[in-house]
Amino acid sequence: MEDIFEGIEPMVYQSRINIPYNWWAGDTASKFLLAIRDERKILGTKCDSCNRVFVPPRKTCPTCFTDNQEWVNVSDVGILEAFTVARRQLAALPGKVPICFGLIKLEGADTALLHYLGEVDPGDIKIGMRVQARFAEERQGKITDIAYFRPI
Amino acid sequence: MENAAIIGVGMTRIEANKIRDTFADLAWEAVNKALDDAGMNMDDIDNIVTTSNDFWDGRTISCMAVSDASGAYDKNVSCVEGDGTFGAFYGLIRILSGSYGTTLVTAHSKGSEGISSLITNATFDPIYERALGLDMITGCAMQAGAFMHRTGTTAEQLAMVSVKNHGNARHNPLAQLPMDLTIDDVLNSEMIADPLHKLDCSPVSDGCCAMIIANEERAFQYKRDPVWIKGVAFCSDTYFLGDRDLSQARSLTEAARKAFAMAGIGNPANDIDVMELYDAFTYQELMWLEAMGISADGQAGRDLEEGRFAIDGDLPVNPSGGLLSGHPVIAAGLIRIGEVVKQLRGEAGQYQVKGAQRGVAQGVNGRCGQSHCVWVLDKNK
Amino acid sequence: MGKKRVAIVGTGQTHHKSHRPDVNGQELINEAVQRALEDADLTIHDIEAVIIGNMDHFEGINYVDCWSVDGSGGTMKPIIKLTTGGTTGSTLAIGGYHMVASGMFKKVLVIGWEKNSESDTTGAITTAFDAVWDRQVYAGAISGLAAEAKSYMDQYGATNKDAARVVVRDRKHACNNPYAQLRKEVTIEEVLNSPMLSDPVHLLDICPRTDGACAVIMACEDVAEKITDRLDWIWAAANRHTYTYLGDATYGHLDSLTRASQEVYTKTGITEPRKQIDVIELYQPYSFAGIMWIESLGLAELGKGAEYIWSGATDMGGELPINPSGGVIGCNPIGATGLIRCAEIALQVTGKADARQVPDVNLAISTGFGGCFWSDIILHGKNKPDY
Amino acid sequence: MSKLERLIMKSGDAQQPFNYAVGMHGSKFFNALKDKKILGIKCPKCSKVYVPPRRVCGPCYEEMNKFVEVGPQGVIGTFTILRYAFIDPGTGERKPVPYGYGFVRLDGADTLFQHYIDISKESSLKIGARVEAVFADQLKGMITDIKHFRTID
Repeated sequence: MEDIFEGIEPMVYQSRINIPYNWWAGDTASKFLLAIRDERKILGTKCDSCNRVFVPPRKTCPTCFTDNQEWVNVSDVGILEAFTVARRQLAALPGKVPICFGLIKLEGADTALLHYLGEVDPGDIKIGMRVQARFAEERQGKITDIAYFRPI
Repeated sequence: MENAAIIGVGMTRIEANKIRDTFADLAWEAVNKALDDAGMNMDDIDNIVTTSNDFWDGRTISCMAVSDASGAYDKNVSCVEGDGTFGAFYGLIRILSGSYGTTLVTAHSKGSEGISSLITNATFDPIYERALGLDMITGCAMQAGAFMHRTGTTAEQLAMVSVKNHGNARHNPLAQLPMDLTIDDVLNSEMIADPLHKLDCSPVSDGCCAMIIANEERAFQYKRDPVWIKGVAFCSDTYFLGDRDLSQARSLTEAARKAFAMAGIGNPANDIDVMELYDAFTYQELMWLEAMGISADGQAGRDLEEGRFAIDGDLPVNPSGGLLSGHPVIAAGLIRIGEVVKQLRGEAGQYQVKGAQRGVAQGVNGRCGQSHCVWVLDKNK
Repeated sequence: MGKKRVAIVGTGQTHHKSHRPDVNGQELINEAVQRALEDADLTIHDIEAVIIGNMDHFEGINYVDCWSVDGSGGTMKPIIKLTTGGTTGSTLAIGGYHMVASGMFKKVLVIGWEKNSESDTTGAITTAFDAVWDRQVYAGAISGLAAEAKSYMDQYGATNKDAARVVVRDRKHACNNPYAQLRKEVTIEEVLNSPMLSDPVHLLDICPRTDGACAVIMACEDVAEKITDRLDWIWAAANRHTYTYLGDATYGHLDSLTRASQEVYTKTGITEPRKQIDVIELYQPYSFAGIMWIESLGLAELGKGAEYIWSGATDMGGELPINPSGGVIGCNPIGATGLIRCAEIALQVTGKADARQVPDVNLAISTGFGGCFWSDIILHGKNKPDY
Repeated sequence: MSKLERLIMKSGDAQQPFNYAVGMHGSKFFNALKDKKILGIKCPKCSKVYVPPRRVCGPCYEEMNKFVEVGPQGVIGTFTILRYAFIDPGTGERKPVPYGYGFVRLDGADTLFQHYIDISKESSLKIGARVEAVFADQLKGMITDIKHFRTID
């Protein structure tokens, strides 16, 4: 059969999806982020039914499905439950590798918070180690107002 | 569940960059292979379900690209966004509802066109997490570490999954990465995110799979012996990684429990002849095996060392080479089902599992195995 | 058709607004879900599976089915996502029907949502079309619809004034709907004098941009009848996603709706829809569709849609009221919009529509529109289908 | 809850780059466009000519392989004039308006081809009006090799 594409090089069209997003944090997340920004305090929400404390806070308990009415202060100190050290410069990373990520269960919380680990040699990070939040000097009402968690 | 069967399967080769092909080209190839396989033509298809993801395809309403090429022009059609196992589930449901006798299911993606780190970063919550810059690899690396910490699974055992699956792929003409590896090759490959080396991770891939599902009446009207669907179930865990015990896959445990119960599987460790699992990373194959009750908690690595999951072992896992040897996201789960069909028909060539009668396929949606779909297929009705 | 007959046992909607800064997406979804559960007098623990949908690029969130479980209640349940663009909501309703009719799930929660305030709606919709061929010149839904309207006007002589009459109807109806976003009547002059967006479509001809969610609970026959005696039965559903490229479409009549509605009419023995159907919630994102697409539905001959609208037959109190809720002109959270049509019909059939209630509804239609001139249609009934 | 400041998270300069495959049918089209030729493709079954060319005739479910030259003149099938500002997702910037958005039935083609229409003589824009492709000064094998279509007196 005749090759109808003889001599034709396959083309690629380079483009992008560039749509600016503005995500409303909502009242629950706003309260959490403002407490970090303005008071360097970490807040959680507590479920009346199962008594679990959620950090980051949730308006509704994902399991019981009832509204979490109560706000509680949790500690800025917690236990490292999981971690990784990014070694390759993956496109989503905001800075230079190595970058350390961890899941930190703060004292007083029942869920773990996803964040950076800092002031630590990547080789020394261990699951179960105690870490403490280091707040950013300039805080803007974002999750990165906590600069990272460092071992204590 | 009423009887329903898979009567046709078509797959493209899995490749790193199918630069000549649009999504429609991929769908056309896979659909025609499935129709040929079944001995059907498009008039025999009652309805269509396409499966795709708008982020991976770089297109809102990504299903639009494959509508004509999947034969949807004047038929009832719907579109699932998620892994192909979920697309196939919806295709099956549309038969069980009594509305249609046959469903054509397709699933496609071309990882080569986008940047997977950015696409998977968009799975992270925009308020609490996104700015931190995690993606599928760094997220799963945390899970790998947590799993190894809890179970004592070793880096060598993870590496052995890679060795096995890339080795199996040498016999699969559709696989992207057939490789003859040693454990040291894996351990010495680039560390991407601790504890995952490059060869612990599945590649970026392009591919498409199509499948034809039929009710019992229609299943016997065409060329092939039907492969029967005996059990299907899916389940999602919590979204936030810190809400879960990340080292456990309890939603998979639940999905498998339901699917096995539907299929009358009492002892999954003994009652299954072949499995095709969603091994996007090496640790996942072991973690999923434990979650499904195939291995005791913390024992999958040891079972692997003993050769239990090799093609000639007593429960071969990913004889096709799995995702590690080719991972077109979205299509990957449908390919798992398709590979089990090949095994049960005895058509898997050099990677055929001898005497396979009953097989299990699994697919995953979301981050770190949040949502799983489990299929049990049987050669016999 | 179905193995099991399927009924809607509860619905819930948010109060749709231009933007909801007080809640994030998961929380918005949750409001609709809680209302649907309350309406059906069920708890989340009664729900066996969740189907959810939206259009990813409006909010920029990948794997929304997984992300949304905190709000949807999908934790440790089967969740699945269906997405077909504007038709997403009706696609979800049809999905819920199949899930329940299959006998595999007794009670299924169907959720559609969108927070359109979080991005530029037209910019995001533009990415729905082929990057190589269409995206350069395409300018979101309004541009394609404007081209459709222009063609229709050219073929049948319809006017902007005809279209404005549809807006007047829907905006008036929306005043009766506490969930609608735009609850203020407009006049024909106001529509005609509003800014021209894309000839011949004025600002007031087109739907607004909305944050909102809708949830519908479907149950199989034996369970549904125990939950409530006010049931909305799904009689039949069909769809056509006929085109892949915009330039392939037939402009001036909506082929996909003609074919899908014919399938439903044939299945259910409807020969005179205008007489047999009591109310319609039409997915009508702009005014001209209110004229053209009722022709495609078989309610008026080609070119006679405007005449039927002017007769008042589709107003409240008319022969066949269309969009008692105010329709899409009254609010448009895109992934929810098709499901809102379905939920509103459920309210009509079960007599729960309060100020917007059409009396004595026996058979009713909800539709979905989206993608590349695609259509979905569902026939609802007060009585249990006898097949 | 007391009156709270409501925070917004912004995506900033985040974007998703793509290398979209044009496909062989498209590549052949753009290759020909460099010579100011516009190609369609004909279905062997229903004889319908599609522009842009693609592999499958949807209604017939047939593979097409006969390219035919169409245009460069045609008629306006339908059109609109875009007057409202929106974000162009390819750039993240506001797209300049107004512009003419046309569906042109090229001579020899059955489907409509979308492109810009010159609106400098707005009164000449009518459905059924004859138009011709105006090519760019430099031809690169891209869709922008056609600058726009303009009405022929």
